[in-house]
Formats: sequence, structure tokens, C-alpha cells
Amino acid sequence: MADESLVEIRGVSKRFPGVQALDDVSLDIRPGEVHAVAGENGAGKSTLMKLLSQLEKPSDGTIVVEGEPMRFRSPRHAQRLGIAMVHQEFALAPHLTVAENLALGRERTHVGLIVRGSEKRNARELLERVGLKVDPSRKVSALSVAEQQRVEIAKALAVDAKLVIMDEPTATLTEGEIDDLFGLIEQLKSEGIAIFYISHRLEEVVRIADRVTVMRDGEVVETLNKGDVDESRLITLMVGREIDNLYPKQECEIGDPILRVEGVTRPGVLRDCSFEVRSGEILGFAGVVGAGRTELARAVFAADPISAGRIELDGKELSLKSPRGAVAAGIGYLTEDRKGEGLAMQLSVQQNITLARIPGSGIWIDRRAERRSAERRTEELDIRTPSLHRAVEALSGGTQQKVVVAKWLETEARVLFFDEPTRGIDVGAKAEMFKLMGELASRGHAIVLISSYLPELTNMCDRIIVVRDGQTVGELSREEFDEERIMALASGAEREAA
Amino acid sequence: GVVKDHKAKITLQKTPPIHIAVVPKSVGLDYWSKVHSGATCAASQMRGVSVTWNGVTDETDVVDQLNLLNNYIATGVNGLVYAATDATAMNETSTSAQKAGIKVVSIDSGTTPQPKSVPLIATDNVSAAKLAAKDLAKAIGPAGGKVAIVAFHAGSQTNDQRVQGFEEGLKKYPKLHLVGIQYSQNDYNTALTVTSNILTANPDLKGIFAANESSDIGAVEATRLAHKGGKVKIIGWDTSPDEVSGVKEGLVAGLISQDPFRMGYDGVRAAAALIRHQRRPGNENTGAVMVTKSNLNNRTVHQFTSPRCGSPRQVDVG
Amino acid sequence: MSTNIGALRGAVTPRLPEPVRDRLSDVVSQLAAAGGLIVVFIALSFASPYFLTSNNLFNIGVQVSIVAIVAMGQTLVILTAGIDLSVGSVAGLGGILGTMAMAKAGFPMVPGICIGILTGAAIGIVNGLLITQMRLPPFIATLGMLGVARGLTFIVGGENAVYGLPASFRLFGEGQIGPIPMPILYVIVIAVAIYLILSRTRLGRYAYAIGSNEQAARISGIPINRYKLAVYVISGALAGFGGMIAASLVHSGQPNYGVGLELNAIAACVIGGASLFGGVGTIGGTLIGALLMAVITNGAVLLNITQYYQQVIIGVIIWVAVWWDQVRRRRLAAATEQAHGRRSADADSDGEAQSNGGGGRRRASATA
Amino acid sequence: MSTNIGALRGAVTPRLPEPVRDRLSDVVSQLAAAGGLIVVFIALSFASPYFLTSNNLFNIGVQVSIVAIVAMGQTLVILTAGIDLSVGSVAGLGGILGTMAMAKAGFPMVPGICIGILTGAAIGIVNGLLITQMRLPPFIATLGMLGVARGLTFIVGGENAVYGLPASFRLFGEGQIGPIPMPILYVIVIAVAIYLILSRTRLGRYAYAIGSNEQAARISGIPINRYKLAVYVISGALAGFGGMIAASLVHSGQPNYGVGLELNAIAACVIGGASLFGGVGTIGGTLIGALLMAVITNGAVLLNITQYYQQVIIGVIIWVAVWWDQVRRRRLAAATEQAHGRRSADADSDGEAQSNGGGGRRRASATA
Ligand SMILES: Nc1ncnc2c1ncn2[C@@H]1O[C@H](COP(=O)(O)OP(=O)(O)OP(=O)(O)O)[C@@H](O)[C@H]1O
Ligand SMILES: Nc1ncnc2c1ncn2[C@@H]1O[C@H](COP(=O)(O)OP(=O)(O)OP(=O)(O)O)[C@@H](O)[C@H]1O
Ligand SMILES: [Mg+2]
Ligand SMILES: [Mg+2]
Repeated sequence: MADESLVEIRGVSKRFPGVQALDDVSLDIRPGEVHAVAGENGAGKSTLMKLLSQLEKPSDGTIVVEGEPMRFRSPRHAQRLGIAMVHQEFALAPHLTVAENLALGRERTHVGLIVRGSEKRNARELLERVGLKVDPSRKVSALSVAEQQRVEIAKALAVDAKLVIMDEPTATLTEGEIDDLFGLIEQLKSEGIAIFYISHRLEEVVRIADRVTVMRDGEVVETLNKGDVDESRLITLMVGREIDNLYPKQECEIGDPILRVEGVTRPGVLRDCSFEVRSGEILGFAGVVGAGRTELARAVFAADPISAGRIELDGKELSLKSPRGAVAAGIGYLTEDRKGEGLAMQLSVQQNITLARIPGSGIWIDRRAERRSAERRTEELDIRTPSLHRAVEALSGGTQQKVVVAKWLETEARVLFFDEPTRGIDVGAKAEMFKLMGELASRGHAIVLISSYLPELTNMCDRIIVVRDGQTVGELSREEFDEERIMALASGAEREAA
Repeated sequence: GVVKDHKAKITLQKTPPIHIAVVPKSVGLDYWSKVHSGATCAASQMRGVSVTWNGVTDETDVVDQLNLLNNYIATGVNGLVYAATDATAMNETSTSAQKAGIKVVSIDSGTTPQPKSVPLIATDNVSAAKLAAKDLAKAIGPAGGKVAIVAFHAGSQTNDQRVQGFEEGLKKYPKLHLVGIQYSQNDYNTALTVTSNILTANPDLKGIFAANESSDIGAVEATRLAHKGGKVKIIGWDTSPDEVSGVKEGLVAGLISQDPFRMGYDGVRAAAALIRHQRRPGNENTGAVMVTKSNLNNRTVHQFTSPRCGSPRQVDVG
Repeated sequence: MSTNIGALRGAVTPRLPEPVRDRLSDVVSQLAAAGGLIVVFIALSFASPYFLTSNNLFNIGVQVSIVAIVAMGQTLVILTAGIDLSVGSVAGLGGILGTMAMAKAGFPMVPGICIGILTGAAIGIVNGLLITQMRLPPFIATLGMLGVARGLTFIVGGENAVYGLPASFRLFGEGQIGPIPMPILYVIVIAVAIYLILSRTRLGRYAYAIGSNEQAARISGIPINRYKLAVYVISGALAGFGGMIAASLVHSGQPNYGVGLELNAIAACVIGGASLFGGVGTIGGTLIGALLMAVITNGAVLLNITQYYQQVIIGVIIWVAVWWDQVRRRRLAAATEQAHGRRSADADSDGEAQSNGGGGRRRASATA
Repeated sequence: MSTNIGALRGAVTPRLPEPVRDRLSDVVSQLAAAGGLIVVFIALSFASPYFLTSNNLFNIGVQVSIVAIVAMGQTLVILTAGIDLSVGSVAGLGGILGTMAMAKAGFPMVPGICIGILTGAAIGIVNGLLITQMRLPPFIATLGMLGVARGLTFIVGGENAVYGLPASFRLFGEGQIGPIPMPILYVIVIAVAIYLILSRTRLGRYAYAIGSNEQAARISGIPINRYKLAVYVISGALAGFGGMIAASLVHSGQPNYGVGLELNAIAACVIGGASLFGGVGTIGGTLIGALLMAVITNGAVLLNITQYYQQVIIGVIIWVAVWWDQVRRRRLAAATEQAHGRRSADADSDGEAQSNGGGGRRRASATA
């Protein structure tokens, strides 16, 4: 490993209105090194990386790239310096095709005209490297979140980079895809490319990082070398205390079925899906990306139309036409896409938390009660905001996710679908959220947990349904949980009747 | 002004039906709807004549009016009776219509040059506006004082001619001092607003020349709101019912009235004559009168303000 | 740490109960937003001796009233990321039908006015249905309605104005209660009502939510269609009301009334800080926007500036006012950061509940 | 499943090489979008014997040309999620300055026309600077310019129209090359140019990207300000060009020309499927939108429908045409999903390469 730093961050600070996001941060990265940055939500990880890619300017301090102090101009300048970034909130233009997005800002032209042929070819190559098989001429808006995540990674690869920053690249990926990504990272390393890696999945950090820097409240707590890193150490450093149980599963009494779904079909998307979930139960949906878990939840929630099927709540058949009916009936659905379908970005934290259930009578809002609810939820989930009146767009990614979670907890729905609820949430908050889920279950609510991260499912669920190709293909009870078995079912290697 | 007697005796036998398009400068003002009644009245009195009435919404839509005229030329109407929004811009329209075999009559405003073969049935705006200046001076009295113009739309030819005529007329009265000109944009409420503001800025204002219907009504309401009704002398233009009632109430010193009904009426008759008899009727000055409280019930004036079909009339006013 | 914040807050606005303090700083912030307006106001007071006369201020009030009322309805629509281009035509149609009801059908004044308002509401329903049921973009639905309503005005009312209104109808637009002209009173009442709607009712909250992220609102179980319909109905009804005021002022129903009014109304909203992309905007801002335009027009006439220079000046002042507003906001944000940035970040790090905070604080610092 | 798709695709366009097939289905889809226009066209052909005369078609072409040209510039602006409200005033100002250059300063025709275009471009620069440097919302910047440019027109040109233009200038708007009137030729040339810009150049690509997600565009290193400026300059220049055509048609410079033109231009874009929220829109769509409005207006005159009914009918047809377009799109999407929606996901799981996909397939199913 070369001693020469590729990038050195010296005493950098960054203030936002009401927030000291970074406070005198110093760290460095060498060529061919994977340097992980860990920390709680709002610790300042993304902000630090945005300084490197010149999306923000530091209030104080300098950044040295290959011995030269970096001048802050524009993201384009950062790219020229060889810095590429995978953004936590994707930087994709939804109306453009995958190929166009991958070439964006770097189009090759011939007498002023864009050479489209090579664009597609390059796109195919890049997509192949990230293991994504979609047609490059598809619009990005038609891709699922997981697919977009990989396009975002591919986009960073398109830059001729010396430093690649990956801000939570695995938040929506499943095991296999993460393995692919790590293979890719190894390959980049061998080419001498340095990588900043941010993730809340600490075992990934332990696995891939050469060094780990832990941040808390905008400050660097410590930088550890590969040998000294283990998960519990990281957690202690990050959170400032120990978390003994990451998956606080409460054993609670499982009662009668609350929601029963039979033969739900949506042409071309879902075929004859059936499941039931009981009071006090946490049911998991497992499956590979694109298996149709999200679609199944959306169909039950009436966010998408179905052509056939029966949905029963407490033994009574529901005929839902819109999410509104579902919410009224006592079904909640936390979407996987928080920006697109989760948050009203310009509205305040408080307004978002109470959006699905505003206290009040008739047309009036009871603002005092609203405030109380919001206060309680922010406390419960440790939502860090300078104020309840802060617009959520100014919050860190993970904090935003907590706000969405709070919104659905606030509805007190009988049945709650959580679609990738831990996306971007730190370990401490994750444990807290699982605890709340357990409490909900123990109070007789039914919970459906959709996650691409198997340990979450196996630790938290009482039962797991495996979804493949838009069908429910298997069901496993807690005793039968086995990651390999689930993977086999999900990928179609093993077949079993639902 | 003098109106020539014009009685074209038209024989109405076995004539093929004819279709005449009548295009005003704009639609939506009382003035033009009187032209419309005149045109339909004329058509109703002749066998086999039908008229189409269509216009743009604003007198300044020169290009749109040209488009509209061209559309009529393409549809092959027999006659085209129109008031040009811009005398110069339309000078080829009449000839190209004639080339397409369509008989053309100009009403209200002609083109420059006016083709010899196209009769013009109109009043002279400039001289009528001079009349307005004279009457405003008379209403204000020998002491004179400040006067203002509430015009309607800068860049419209009618507007410009009236303003020009008024300003020229004003030259004869050195005691009258023009303090400003504001535009109502052909909107009653805007007229009200600008007049209110003029009255605020010039508390000693003596008189207003309101150059069309909307300007007049807005100006009247503004003087009423400022409790200056009747004290500030207003000379308006056109004779919509509300304007006339302003005269009755003494809020308006006088109204310049043209004879739009006659323009429509004679325009259509002239077109019919051209089509059926290949005869070109002479140009015609339809004249203008000043309507005041004292001559309101005068029969002749009544013909101007509330024309009725069925009694084609002769007027002679000074 | 929360004591820390408490202390700080106390220092800024001592001893006031929190809600009052919140309200107060709200007002102050609103006034700061009115900067452009205030500057123009002061400048005109010096430039023309007539500007500050009560007579002229009334005039301005009356002149602004119609645009302000229509713009307040428009604000609701714009909050939902919609747009209502039909308001001008609706004002025309409402005015004609309302006056016809009085002049032709012999309705007394109040029912006549109601007819004008109901006409607007009915058009609003059609707009709303086109948008929610036929799923037309609001721009298209209301652009079509702009033509349809104007056409109907002429078809129903003929080409001429409607005259012969009862004398009492004049009072509706020209009367006064004490020293205050009726139209100004209407503006005040409607502004308060819409302020309450926006801040205290579901309709207001949902309007913001729909405009901010329609998908999120839908998934949260909000009956989007119903609330969208509601904002178009309100906008239509207020446009009808504006049309009736206009009719009263000139004591006649004018079929051409309201041409171009939509642009003025939308401009008032946007000058007042509303975003055409939805989710952002306030009633106070809209009123300021409407007033700014009216004051400039009034001032220009008082100073005897000809129409063309007026147009240029209005345009430039709009640019400067909005630019200034933006600079102010940015600077405000920066100032807050300097004063309290450190501390609130600290407070965060304790993982303590933030029961109240930045919002209030931020506003408080604006007053400082 | 993939054989299934293959079979279907084969059935629709057998044996054609892929790019040709893509192009073909593109055309078909465009034509389908023109559905409303085609229906109106056919209906009018039957309703009026004059409609299909070469003379009349010629008229329509000339009449649509100005709106179409201005709307094409507007399309670029709208793609970036901007709006240009000043185009009408700019057409007026360009027309006045261009004609004054010829009539007063004695410029020959071509330089005179260039002056009109350059005026528009200059105004476009100011718009662009206001938006990028003073960070004004496009609505505010161009609304201000709407007043400023109109005021300037009168200040510079006086209240009267500009006459005394060289006779040759008539040819600019009324001449023909072979059987094709010049204005139609201009539309074709500009349409092809902007089509190329949109599909083949950075400017076009970035316009879509900026409108789709400005932040993403910025992150991708696109110099946003430069490209935003460019679209406003193009819009301004085309508005100036439109103003010169108008001046040629009436052989004079009209200071009031272009009032309300902005609304027509924006309407053409939106009817043609562009979204005011940016990122969506095509030149073909805009042309269709402009044509639809012109054909209806023309047809109404031919059928002897008065102005007021015309307004109502135009409004209703716009509603129906856009509604129909949307239904078509939704049905298309549903069909695609039914047939293959899941398949792209399948490809993920069974690891097959999808060399061409959603886009092509979706379009193919439209033709079926
Ligand atoms: N544009 C902004 N305006 C105001 N505050 C901001 C802005 N961006 C970030 N912040 C604040 O800065 C702090 C650090 O945010 P940052 O996004 O860097 O956190 P993070 O470590 O990436 O968290 P996460 O794990 O949730 O992604 C947070 O308190 C956040 O609210
Ligand atoms: N708006 C859309 N238009 C077209 N196709 C879509 C759209 N949304 C999703 N899809 C397709 O549907 C498939 C399934 O979506 P999705 O990935 O959300 O399913 P999932 O089982 O929930 O997977 P995961 O939650 O692991 O991402 C994806 O392959 C995607 O291509
Ligand atoms: Mg982050
Ligand atoms: Mg999913």
C-alpha cells in the first residue's frame, strides 16, 4: 500500500442553517484503498462526501488532491479531478434512458451531434459490470429502486475516476448483488482506484474496508485499521454506547388471522398470490430484486389495481379502490421509495409525521395534539432535526427514512406493510425500530416486513413468504428459517407449493 | 357633417342567394353590435341575402383579422364588408379578395390607398374628435382648466385618430390644459382605475375626454366614486345604453355618436348592389352627432342612439 | 442541553408564551417579506403628495381587491401544483349571469350576487372533474375553460353589457362600513378565512401535501380528488365573486371583463413567493404580491408616467422585489446558522427529544 | 416468455432491421398522438367543401406558422421546466425594431429581418441572465419581461405602426417556393433543426436532463446556467423571427402584435404532450398542438360558426384531444404491462440479456 495519500481532508467544517454538519474533520485515503466511513444518521457522512464531489463548499478547512489544494468550482471540476460519486439520493434524470443517464455530462459528439451508437454500447458494458440486465434504452423512471441503485453505481464507473465514493450503495440490494458489487470493488482496488465506502450494514464494512473512520455529530471519532475492526466495536464508537441486541425480537402471542389475501392477480405482474397474516405476527416477504414483493404489497394496499383476488380483513371481504380505503380500513404501507412516494419534501417534519393521520375533528386540525404526536415520535425514533418545523428536504437520508416510519407508526394501522424500512437507517435506530415493531405486534397488530436483507427477516419474522416471478412460491415457519433455503426458493432452484 | 341620401332601389327577382361576410374591427362593444344589427337588418330586407358576422376580440389584432379575412376569401363568400384594423396593412386584402371574385365594401375604416372600386361608408374620426374638443370647452366654460384623455388602446388606429383629433381641436382653446393621457385597455374596470388615479393626482381636473364606450363608463363611475359626478365634465364617445343614461343623469356632458347601424346597413346593401348589379354605390359619410341632455329626445338623435330596423332613415345633423 | 436552548430562546423573546411568540415572529417574518412593497410605498409617499391621502389609499384598496380575491383562490390551486387559467373568464361569466339575474330575471341583490358566485363554483366543479376524472393536466383543463367560459358569456349574455341593475347593487362594491370600503372588507374576511383554511384545516394541509408530493399524499390515504376538486371550486367561486365586485363598480355586467386577469392573479401568487411546482406559498405573500402591483400602477398614474414607461417600471420592480425577497431568505438562513448552528447541532447530538425548536428559533432570529 | 415476445414483435414488423423498426414504430406512435388532429381534419373535409382546397390549406399553413415557430422555441424552454411568457411581447418588439430598421434606417430586407431576430435573442439573453444569475423563477423573469418588452416597443416605436417597408419584404412572409409558401418552409426548416437539437445534441439532451432532475444534471457536471441561457436565447430569437413574419404578412410593424401569443404557444406545447414540470415533450407534439388549434379556428370560420361558439368548441376539442391522447397512452402502458411488464423483471432473475426492450416493445404493441 502506497503511503502517498490520494486525497487528504484537513480540518474541514461545514455549517448548514441550524446544523453543524461537519466539525474539523480530517482524514485521508490512499490509492487502491477502501476507506469506509461509518456513523449514525446525520453524522455528516454524506455531507463530507458532497464536499469531495464539490456539490457543497466547506465553511472551513482544505482538501488536498494529489498534493494540490482543491479549488471549489462545480461537480464537473471534481469529475475532472477524477472523483466520482454514487449518491445516496440518486442523481438520475428519470425522463432519460439508462444509456443517456450513463453518458450524462460526458456525451461524445461528432460535428456537434451526439454519437448514440457508442452510447448504447458503453451503457451495455457498464451495466454488465454492475450485473444489471436492463435494456439501456429504457427510461430510468420505469426501473425499480434497486435497479436504479445499480444504474447509479454504473454511472460512477463511467467516469475515469481515481476516487470512487459510494454512499450507501447496498441499501436496496440483496445478497447476491452485494457480492457482485464487492467483486467490482476488488477489481477497482486492483486498478489502484481508491474507494470511500459508506454503509449502515456494518458486516459489509468489516468485510470490505481497509480502514474505517467512525463519525459522530460531524466529528471524527476514530480511524481504525482492518485488523482492529469488529462490529460491536464500531457500534460502540458510533452510538456512544453498546447495543446488545440488534434484533430485539419480542415473543408475542400470535392470534387470529387479520389479513387474508387469496389469489391476487395483476396481469403481467402478479399471479395468484395468497398469504395471511395474524395478529401479533411479523410476516416476512423474501425474494430477489424484482420478484414482485413490492407489487404484492401495493396490490393489497390498493395502490395498484388488481384483476382478480380476494382480500379479507378480520374475516370481512374488502373491496378497496384506493390507498385511502386501505388506510381507512386499517392497512398501512411504508413505501420503499421515500423520495418518490414517502415524503412531502417541502413540508415540515411534524406535518409529514401526521400526514396519514391528522389529529382533529371534522375539517379542523388539532395543532396541539399534532405537535404532541410529532414530539413523541421524534423521541421514540430519535429523529434528529433542529426543529419539528424544519422541511424534511434538509434532513439526512436516514433521518428522512425515520420520518416515514414515524408516519406509519402514527396511523396505528392494524396491518402494516414495511417495504425496506431500514433503508439507510443506522444500527441504533434500526434496533429501535424493530423494538417498536415488536411492541406493535404485541399489541395485536399484524406486520409484514419486506426486506432484501435476509438477517432482518430471519431474526425478526415469525414466518416468511417467498415471492418469485410475481408468485408466492413458498412459506417457511420460524423453525424452518435457513438463509440458503430461502435463497434457493427465491431464485427458483428449489420449488415448493405455497 | 352631411349625410347623403342613398336609396338604392334594388329589384329582388329570381336572384341567386348571396352570402356576405361582415367583419368588424372587433367584437364585444356596443358600437360594433350596432353595426351587426344594421347588417342583419339590411339582409332581412333583401331576398336571398345572408350575412355572416365574425371578428377578432381586440382592435389591435391586425394579424388575426388578416387571417380571418383570408379565411373568408378562401371560403368563397360573395361579398366582404369589413372595417380594417389597420389601413395600410389591409391594402392588399381588398384587391386580393376582388381578384378572387369577391365584392368588397369598406365600413368605418377604409384602407390606404382605398381601391377605386371599393366603396367606403364611414365617419371621419379625426373631425368628430375635434367636435369633442369644442364641446368639452363649451361645457367647462371660459375659465378653462385641466383636462385629461382616457383613451382605450395605444396602437389602434381608431384610438390614435380620436386622440389626434381631440388634441388638434384643443389647440383652439389655450385655456384648456391637457395634463395626461391614460389607457383603459378597452376594459371598464381599468378605465375606472386610471380615471380614479388621474382624479387623485389632479384634484382640480375640469374635464375628461373618454375616447370610447369602456373609457366613458369607467370615467363616469370614477367621478361618481370621487363625488365629482357632473362637476368634472366628461365628453364620451358612442352611445351604449349606460352611456346614454349617464347623459340623462347629468354625469356626462355629451357623447359623440357615430352611426354604426347605418354603416352595417348600407355596407351590406352596397355589397349586394355590387354583386347583383355590378354597380358601385358612391362613398358615404355616415356622419356624427353630439348627444347632450338637451337633444336626447330629438328624433334624429334617437335614430343614432337607438336605431331600429324597419325604418331606414335619413338624418341630417350639423 | 434543552435548558441551553430554552435560555437562548428566552433571551430573544423574553417571557412571552410560546404560541404568542410564534405568532409574533410569524408576522415579523411576513413583514420582512413585504420589503419590496414597503420600499415602493415609502418612495411614493415622498414622490407624490396625493399618494398618502386616505382617498387614494382607498382607491388602491378598491383597485387591488378584485385581483387579491381572485389571487387568493389561485393560491390554493397553485399550492396543489395546479393552475387555474380560467379565473378571468369565470369572473366575466359570473358577472354576466349575476347581473342578468338581477336585471333580466328580477332577482334581488343578494341572490343575484350568489348566482355570480355559484356560477364560478359550478365552473370550478367542471374544472375539478376534468382534472380529477378525465385526468387532464390543470393547464389544459383550465385553458380550455378560459375559452369555453368566455364563449358562454357572450352566448348567454349577447355582445352587449347588461344594464339596468338595481341601484342598491352599487353599494355592494362602492359602499363603506365606517371608513372602510366594502371591497377591502371582503378582502380582509376572505384572507382570514383562507389563512385559517391553510393553517388549521385538512383542506389546507392536504393542499400543501398534494402539491409537495402527490404520490406520497395518495399513499398516505388522502382523498386527493376530493381536495383537488375543492380548491378549484373555491378558486372558481372567488373568481365569480370578483366578477360581481367588478360589475358593481361599473354598475353593469361586462362580457369582456376579466381578460388577462388570470395572469395578474398568478403573478400576485408568484411574486408573493408561491411556487408553480406546488407545496410552497402563503396568503400573506399573495396579498403582498397583489398590493405591490396595484401600488406601482397607482403610483405611476399619480406621477403621470405614461403607460409604456409604466409597463417597463412594473416589470423591473417585480424583478427587483422577487430578487430581493430571495436574497433576504438566503441571508436569513445564513444568519440563523451563525447564531445558533453550533448549539442546535449540539442539542441533536445528545439524542434528546427536540420538542420545539428551530422553526421558532429561526423566526425569532429574523426579528433580532 | 421471451420467445413469446419475440413472436409478437416479429408479427408486427417482420424481418426489418432493428433501427428501421425502431424508427418506424416511432413514426407510428407520433401519428397515433396526432389522432385528435386527424379526426378533426377528416371531419372538416366532409363538413366543408372549401376545407381541402389548396388555397385554404395554404392559409392554414401560413396562419399556423407563427404560433408553431414560437411554440418550438417555447418547447425547448418548457423541457427545462422553465417557461417563457415574454414571447408575445418579444415578437412585437422584434417586429417593430426589424421594420424600423428597414423603414427608418434604410436597411435592406435581410439585415432588417436579422435585426428582428437579434432583438429577440438579446431579450432571451436578459431572460436567461435573470434566471441564472439573479436566480429569479422563470415565470417571474419572463412575466416582467412581458411588460418591459411591450413597453419598450411603444417607447422605441411610438404609438403608431411602422409603415413604408420595402416591397420585397412582402415576399418574406407571402412568397412561395414552388407551391410551398415561405412560412411553411420556415416551419419545416426550424422543426428539423430543433428535432436534431433535441435528439442529437448536448443542448437537447441537457434540456431534457435539466427539466427532469436539475440536481442530477448539476451533479453530472452539466454547466446548467449556460444551457438554460441557450434555451431562452433560442426562444427569444424564434419569437423575434415570428414577429418578422407577422410584420411581413401585414406589411407593417404593429406595436400591439403578439398580445396573448405566449398563451397560444404554451398551449401548443402542452396539447402536444409537453409537461410544464419539465423533461417531457417533443417537437412533433408541439407542431401537432399548434396545427390542431389552427385547423379548428379555420374550420369554425368555414362552417360559419361565430366567434363565441368557436371559443367554446376550441376549448372542448382541446379537452377531448388531450384526454384521448392520455387514454391512448394509459391503454398502451397497461397493454405493455399485461403482455410483458413482468418480463423485464424476469430477465433479471433468469439472467437473460434484454438487448432491446421496454421501449421498443411498448411501441410495438401500440401498433398491434
Ligand atoms: N442542505 C442541507 N441543509 C440543511 N441541513 C443539512 C443539509 N444537508 C444536510 N444537512 C444536515 O447535516 C447533517 C449531516 O447530514 P448528512 O446527510 O451528512 O448525514 P449522514 O451521515 O449522511 O446521515 P445518513 O446516514 O442518514 O445518510 C444532518 O443533521 C442534516 O440534517
Ligand atoms: N413504473 C414502472 N414501470 C414499468 N416497470 C416497472 C415500474 N416499476 C417497477 N417496474 C418493474 O417491475 C419489477 C418489479 O419491481 P420491484 O423491483 O419493485 O419488485 P420487488 O419484488 O419489490 O423487488 P425489490 O423490492 O426487491 O426491489 C421491476 O423489475 C421493474 O422493472
Ligand atoms: Mg447520508
Ligand atoms: Mg421492492
